[in-house]
Amino acid sequence: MATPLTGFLLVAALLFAVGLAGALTRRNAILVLIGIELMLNSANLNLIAFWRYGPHPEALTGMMFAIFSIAVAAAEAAVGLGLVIQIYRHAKTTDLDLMNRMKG
Amino acid sequence: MTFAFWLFAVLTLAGGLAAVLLKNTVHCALALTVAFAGLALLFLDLDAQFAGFAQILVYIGAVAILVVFAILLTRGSETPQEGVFSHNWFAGLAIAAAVFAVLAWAVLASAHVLPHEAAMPTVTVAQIGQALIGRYVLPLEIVALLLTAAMIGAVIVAMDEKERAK
Amino acid sequence: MVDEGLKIELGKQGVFVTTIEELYNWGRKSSIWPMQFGLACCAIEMIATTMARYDLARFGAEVFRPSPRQADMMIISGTVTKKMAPQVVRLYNQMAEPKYVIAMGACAISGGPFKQGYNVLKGIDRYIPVDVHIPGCPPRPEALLQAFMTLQKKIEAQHLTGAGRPRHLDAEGQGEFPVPVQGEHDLEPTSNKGVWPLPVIIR
Amino acid sequence: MTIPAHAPEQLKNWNRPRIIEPGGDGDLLEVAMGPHHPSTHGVFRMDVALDGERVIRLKPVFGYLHRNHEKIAESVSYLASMPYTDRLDYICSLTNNWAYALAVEKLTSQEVPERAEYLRVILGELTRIQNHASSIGFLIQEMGASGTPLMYAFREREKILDLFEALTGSRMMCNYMRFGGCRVDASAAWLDAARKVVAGLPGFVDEFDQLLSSNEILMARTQGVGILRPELAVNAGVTGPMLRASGINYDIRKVDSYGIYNRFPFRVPLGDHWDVYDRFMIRMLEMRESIKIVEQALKDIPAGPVMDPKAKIRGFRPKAGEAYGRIEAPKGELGFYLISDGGPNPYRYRVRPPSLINLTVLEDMCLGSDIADVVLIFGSVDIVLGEVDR
Amino acid sequence: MIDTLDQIFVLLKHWIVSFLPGACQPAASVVISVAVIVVLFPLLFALTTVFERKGLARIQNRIGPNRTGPFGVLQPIADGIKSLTKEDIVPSSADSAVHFLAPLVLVVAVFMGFAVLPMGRNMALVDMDAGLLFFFAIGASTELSVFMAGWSSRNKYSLLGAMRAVAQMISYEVPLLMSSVAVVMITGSLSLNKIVAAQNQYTFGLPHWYIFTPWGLAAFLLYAIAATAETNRSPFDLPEGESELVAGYHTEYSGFKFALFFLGEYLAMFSISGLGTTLFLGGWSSPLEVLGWVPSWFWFFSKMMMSIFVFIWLRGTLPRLRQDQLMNFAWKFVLPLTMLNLFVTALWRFLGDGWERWVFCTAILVAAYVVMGRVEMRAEHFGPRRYRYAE
Amino acid sequence: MPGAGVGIVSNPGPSGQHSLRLNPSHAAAVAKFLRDDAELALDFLSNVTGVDWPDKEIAEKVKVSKAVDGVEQTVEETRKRVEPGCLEVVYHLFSVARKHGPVILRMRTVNRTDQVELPSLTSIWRSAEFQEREVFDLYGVVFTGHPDLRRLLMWDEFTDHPMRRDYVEPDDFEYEPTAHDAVAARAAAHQEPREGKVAGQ
Amino acid sequence: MLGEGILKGLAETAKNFVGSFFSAERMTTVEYPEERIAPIEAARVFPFLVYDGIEWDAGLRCVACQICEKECPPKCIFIEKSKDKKPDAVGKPQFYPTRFDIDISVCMSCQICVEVCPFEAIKMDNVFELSTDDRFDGLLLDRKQLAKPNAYYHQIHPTEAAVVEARLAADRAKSDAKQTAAAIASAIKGAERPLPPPTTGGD
Repeated sequence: MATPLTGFLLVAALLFAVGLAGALTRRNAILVLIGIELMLNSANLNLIAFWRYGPHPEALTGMMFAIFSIAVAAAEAAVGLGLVIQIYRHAKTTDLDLMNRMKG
Repeated sequence: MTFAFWLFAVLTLAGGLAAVLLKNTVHCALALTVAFAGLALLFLDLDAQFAGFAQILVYIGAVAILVVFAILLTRGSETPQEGVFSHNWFAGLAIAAAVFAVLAWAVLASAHVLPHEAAMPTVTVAQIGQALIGRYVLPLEIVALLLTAAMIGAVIVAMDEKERAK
Repeated sequence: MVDEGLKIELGKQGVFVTTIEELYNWGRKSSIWPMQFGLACCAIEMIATTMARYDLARFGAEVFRPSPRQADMMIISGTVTKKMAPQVVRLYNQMAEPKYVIAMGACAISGGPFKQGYNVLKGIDRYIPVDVHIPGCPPRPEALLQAFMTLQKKIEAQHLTGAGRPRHLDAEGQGEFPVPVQGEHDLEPTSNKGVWPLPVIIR
Repeated sequence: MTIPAHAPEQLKNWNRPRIIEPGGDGDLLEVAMGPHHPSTHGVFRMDVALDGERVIRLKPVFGYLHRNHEKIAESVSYLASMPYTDRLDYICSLTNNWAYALAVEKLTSQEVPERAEYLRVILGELTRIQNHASSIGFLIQEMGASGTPLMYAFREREKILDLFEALTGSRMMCNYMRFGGCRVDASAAWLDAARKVVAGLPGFVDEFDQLLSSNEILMARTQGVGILRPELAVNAGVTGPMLRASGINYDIRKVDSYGIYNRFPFRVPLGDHWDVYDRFMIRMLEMRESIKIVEQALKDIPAGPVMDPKAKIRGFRPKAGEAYGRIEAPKGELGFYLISDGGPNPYRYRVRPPSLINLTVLEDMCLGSDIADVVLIFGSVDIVLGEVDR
Repeated sequence: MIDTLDQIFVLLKHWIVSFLPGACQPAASVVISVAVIVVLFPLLFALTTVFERKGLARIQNRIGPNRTGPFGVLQPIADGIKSLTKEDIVPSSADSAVHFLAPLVLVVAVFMGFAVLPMGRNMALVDMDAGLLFFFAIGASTELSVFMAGWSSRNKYSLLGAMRAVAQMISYEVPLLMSSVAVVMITGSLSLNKIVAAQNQYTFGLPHWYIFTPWGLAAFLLYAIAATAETNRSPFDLPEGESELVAGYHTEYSGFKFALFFLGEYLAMFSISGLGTTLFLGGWSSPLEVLGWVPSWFWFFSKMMMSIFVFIWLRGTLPRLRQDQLMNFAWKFVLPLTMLNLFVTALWRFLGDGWERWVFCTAILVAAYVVMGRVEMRAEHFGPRRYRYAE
Repeated sequence: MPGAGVGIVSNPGPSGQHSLRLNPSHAAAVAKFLRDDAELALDFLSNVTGVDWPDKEIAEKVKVSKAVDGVEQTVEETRKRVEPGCLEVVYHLFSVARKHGPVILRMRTVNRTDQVELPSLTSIWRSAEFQEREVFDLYGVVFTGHPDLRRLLMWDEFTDHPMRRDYVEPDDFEYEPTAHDAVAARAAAHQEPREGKVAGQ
Repeated sequence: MLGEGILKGLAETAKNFVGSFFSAERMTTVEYPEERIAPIEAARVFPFLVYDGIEWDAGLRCVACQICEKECPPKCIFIEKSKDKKPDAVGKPQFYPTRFDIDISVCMSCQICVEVCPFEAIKMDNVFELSTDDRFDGLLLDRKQLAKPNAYYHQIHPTEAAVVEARLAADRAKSDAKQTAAAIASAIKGAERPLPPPTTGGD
């Protein structure tokens, strides 16, 4: 294992920034959700990396955290996309800018 | 830094960037799966087999498909005529860049305190299982509850108005 | 296309060329997948041909593909009406090369007993090239099997280069076939001159 | 008319096409199924409008096999139309022959010898058996079985076709019946062969029954699908097994007792649920009844000529007048309407195609159901395009 | 001698590897194994297509392909040559990149599933601790390729077929996983090697296969149903239901790409049968102790081919379900039964070794099946009927 | 039914199927009566068809009184007049409830060119829906009140009514390999002139 | 119980699967090019012209009366009548067809030509293997291709041919008797006319 922890952390940070940029700049609600997923995933990467390089890898803490996080993220995606679909049914668009303008 | 790490990292970031930048929504979703796959590979690189496979199973097998379905259900598969980026995209980009700058600074500044090498942990699935129903049984139960609630919620939210009225 | 130098080079290694050619032709002829497509009476005989008694499957040709993209052979089994003709040409255009056409039965060849009718196309070869014609009304299933073997022989005898090369290897010969338009009184045009030059009658 | 007591009062205006409004948020998906579509076995198009997978409009489009049969028949002699009738419903050429012969015999009041009547019944019922078997085969094929029931049906059909060929010379286009009898006589050897084939048929129907009737997938797919109310069925002129599956006792073999059908005791099965499964089962049960008829006809067939000695083949000029003759063809009422002006050709020659008229109710049966069911409902009508478009 | 025969492939590999310098030996070993899988299974696929076509033909009273080579065994080679040389059409409206990637993703994904299958004693490519999880994780990505194929074709039928396929695969993945979990509960391991080892024991010469227990049989049947649906085989072959959707998601594919889809479908069938064999039929272990001398790989492959035959048999017999029935069947019938089966498995584990557990578990499962069957038939409104005759 | 304008058209042929001729203006009412009357109960419309009776040129001899040579004389003279033809629609009715039939209805249009409207009976018997469309397609009878009167068999762009007696078939060159004079003549009309070979000879 | 019907169906297909290896009843395939279904005597495909004797053009029974041409429903027969007469098989001077073409790409195999022929000159053949890639020349049968000896007719339709033969023999006997009577009468009259040539029947 020659990769230092810094590498993983930097990758995670970059991914987080990319996700954040996506979430903030895209108009399509689904793509905003995609950005959020990316951010969550980068956090997972951090968790696993810290667990792996941490002093007690046998305690499985970070790993467990990541697994729970994955489960929660799945739930988040399901609910989020459900909401988007429902909004689409209501407003006939997934464009957040338009939705803002229509105000309801 | 190994070759494998570079490969996976580039894959992940390329997928992530594509997911955020591409015009066509379905392409974005497909790029997202690439990012997820890259992450799973990074997990494997970190000896977290179980988490890696779970990542593939959940994210590629379920979340990506869900996203794709949502895109199709909202007729989002056609490339929109007007711009794909929000009118205040610049602000968003700036914020993201700032966040990355801060994070990168923090990581790099503390690089010397972070460990470079670690002992190879031997984690079997059995251990994870024991931990899940041992030490982490409460979180497990809570997550189970949360998932159930989310499932019911998603069904209700996505359900037809008329059917709900019935 | 194969350029002249390569041709000579290939000619030197005569054995090798023929082997490839034979293998290619063998593969093409042994795996002809028909399109799941029937028009009229002959379609029932075509179905009967695939059934247990005659079993077209013995020739490896029972894989009836519903999608024209995956089919190699179109059996025009029955009367082509003027209302249907544009569809038939369109389907033929959608098929991937190499593709073959069998005109099964009198109606497909010439309009047959119904050729006097105002809505019947007098032979599908007016619009698309036909490889094998089977007379009969309807032809017996064995006749279809025999026509299938005729087609196989035709494929087997094809050389991949030279003047007699198959249509799909002929750069000029390829392309879409014009689809006729349904006009006020008749199809327009009434035939595709490129495929069906009006025969000159010499008595 | 026997209308079961449990008939649900779904529709007030049952003789108008149902209009189903699309759901609030669904966008309509317009699909043109056909004319080349694997499930329309032939060239038939349905313009379907879908809301999700639910059918909200269905317009059949015909004419892809319009071969101008009537126009040609008006320009050729009476005899020359006989081979063309083979090509109407090309699965059952013999019943087409019979209907046409019957109409011309009505037009000219010709007598048919006893033996010929028996032969007609034998051939007609054999035709019905092979038609029902292959129609069930096609129906199951459309349901996605990879050909096995169809293969079994065709296995038996081949046996029957061999009989046809041995007697009439052709497997499908028999051109056998003539005005005033039949073209050639059946030899004793042929009758024996027919007895042998018919003896094997109950076994085949049993096999079919085992394979299909109680299959859960088939039941789940077909029961409650494509309901056709009896009132609508009668009003829309639906005939044949479809009408009887809607619970209406109307079999032209019983009603007109044309030919010699009153000599054979046979039962008319009726459906109580009016759906696709009923249509499938009615065909199954009718096959059994037909086998009984053929068995008896083969037992009782008398000796004698098969052709009215007075009958003319060439130069046939009926008196001016008109006649409508109809029989119970396997698909329903097949009628021929002929107007003669005393010439050698019919002045007007009209085929009453059961397939076309049975399709009148296709939209009514399909509205509101799943797109996958449309294929089944269409299959259960049992049409042949040669007859629909003529 | 017997051992040599049993381990012949392993020994062969070691022998080949031993010629190479030590540094690249592990890599070479993996490469060789992968190469064997990549060659072997397509060959098997080729054979199976003939097998299927001839088997179906036999069911339908005919002969099947028999003109290309002896008994038609060269038929798939002809098909292959034809497919390879056939024109590759990409519709002008299609998304060409995704259209190109879809069959590749499918084939790669299904190939990876074979990595963890123990095809004989010591014959798993990777002995992974989380092998089962790996298998399902990889299997999940085939859905994506199906979606890619359907969406990129820009054809109504393709897209509809893909949507159906994905919905169906997701729905049946749950019972597929859950029925396998029963085995994991008993074995206490996700490693497929350990699962086989647990079954490779004999009492009175009879094997300890899980299918010979009440919960195992139930789980196997449920697994078989879910596997049939997962591989889009009849009677669950709606995605390519030719009577409604011309050819489903691969309507617009021609030539070699179509052949890849075909390959993918069959490879998925192999891998899922292989997994079923491993989980319930004792993997490579012999059915009788006295037959222990027969090489283990022989048993694995013959069991797998037997399951393939069942696939073919089903295809030759059954019509297909409707979409909503298919989904209802998954969520309202198969899934509850798998859940119940998990409970029964737990019961089996804790009831001890006596005869009671046989009685209890069997009784619960049979009762549940009967009740659920009734409920299902009532809910879907179908059942046998009687007919009346007019006078 | 008073004033319904029903006439009996007898059938001279041996089948003896006589028919009722309806006045188009009352046809719907009569049809409804036939369907709903308990005795008749003609609930099943089996067959609908069109018949084309082209314009007939009738030469008849008329006795005309004429002044010939100043004397009134009755002279026979042949006069030709064109009796306008018509399009006829024939309906065959049966009763499913009472199992009798057929009852045949006929309706005629005024002429064959512009006054070709007849009332549609689709609202009384659904089975007329496609059959009336077919009559419209092939004969050109316009059924007023038909819910969906489009061409049934021919394509929509088609403008002729092919079952009419005076329909001229399109000249789609029908090549016959046996070249006899008629074929040769047609071929000559369709072929571009070629050197050396003279079509038809 | 749920699944019962499916099991029944599976049993049925299994029966057929196993049966196909053992019972000819279940394995119904006839492998066409090598095996053939026993020819059915009544089978009809396309018409042919019967000739008596050895030379086809001398022995054609057809007298070019053109009834079949008129009655043929799809109008696929084309006959040109000769200007001169030549003695037919019986020796009676008759017209003969200088041209007798049947376009089998149109023929509907209805047998009406056979039915209406008063001279037993046209009969139905049972050869169906006629598929060709030559649309015009391959599917137009002329006099020479159509002519087949009476022996061939006897071979393919023995029963029917025997009946026909008996009828022809009777006719011949009648005409012989008439001719003999005439000859005798003329002999009595003392005319020196030679007797008509002896009748040569078919084979």
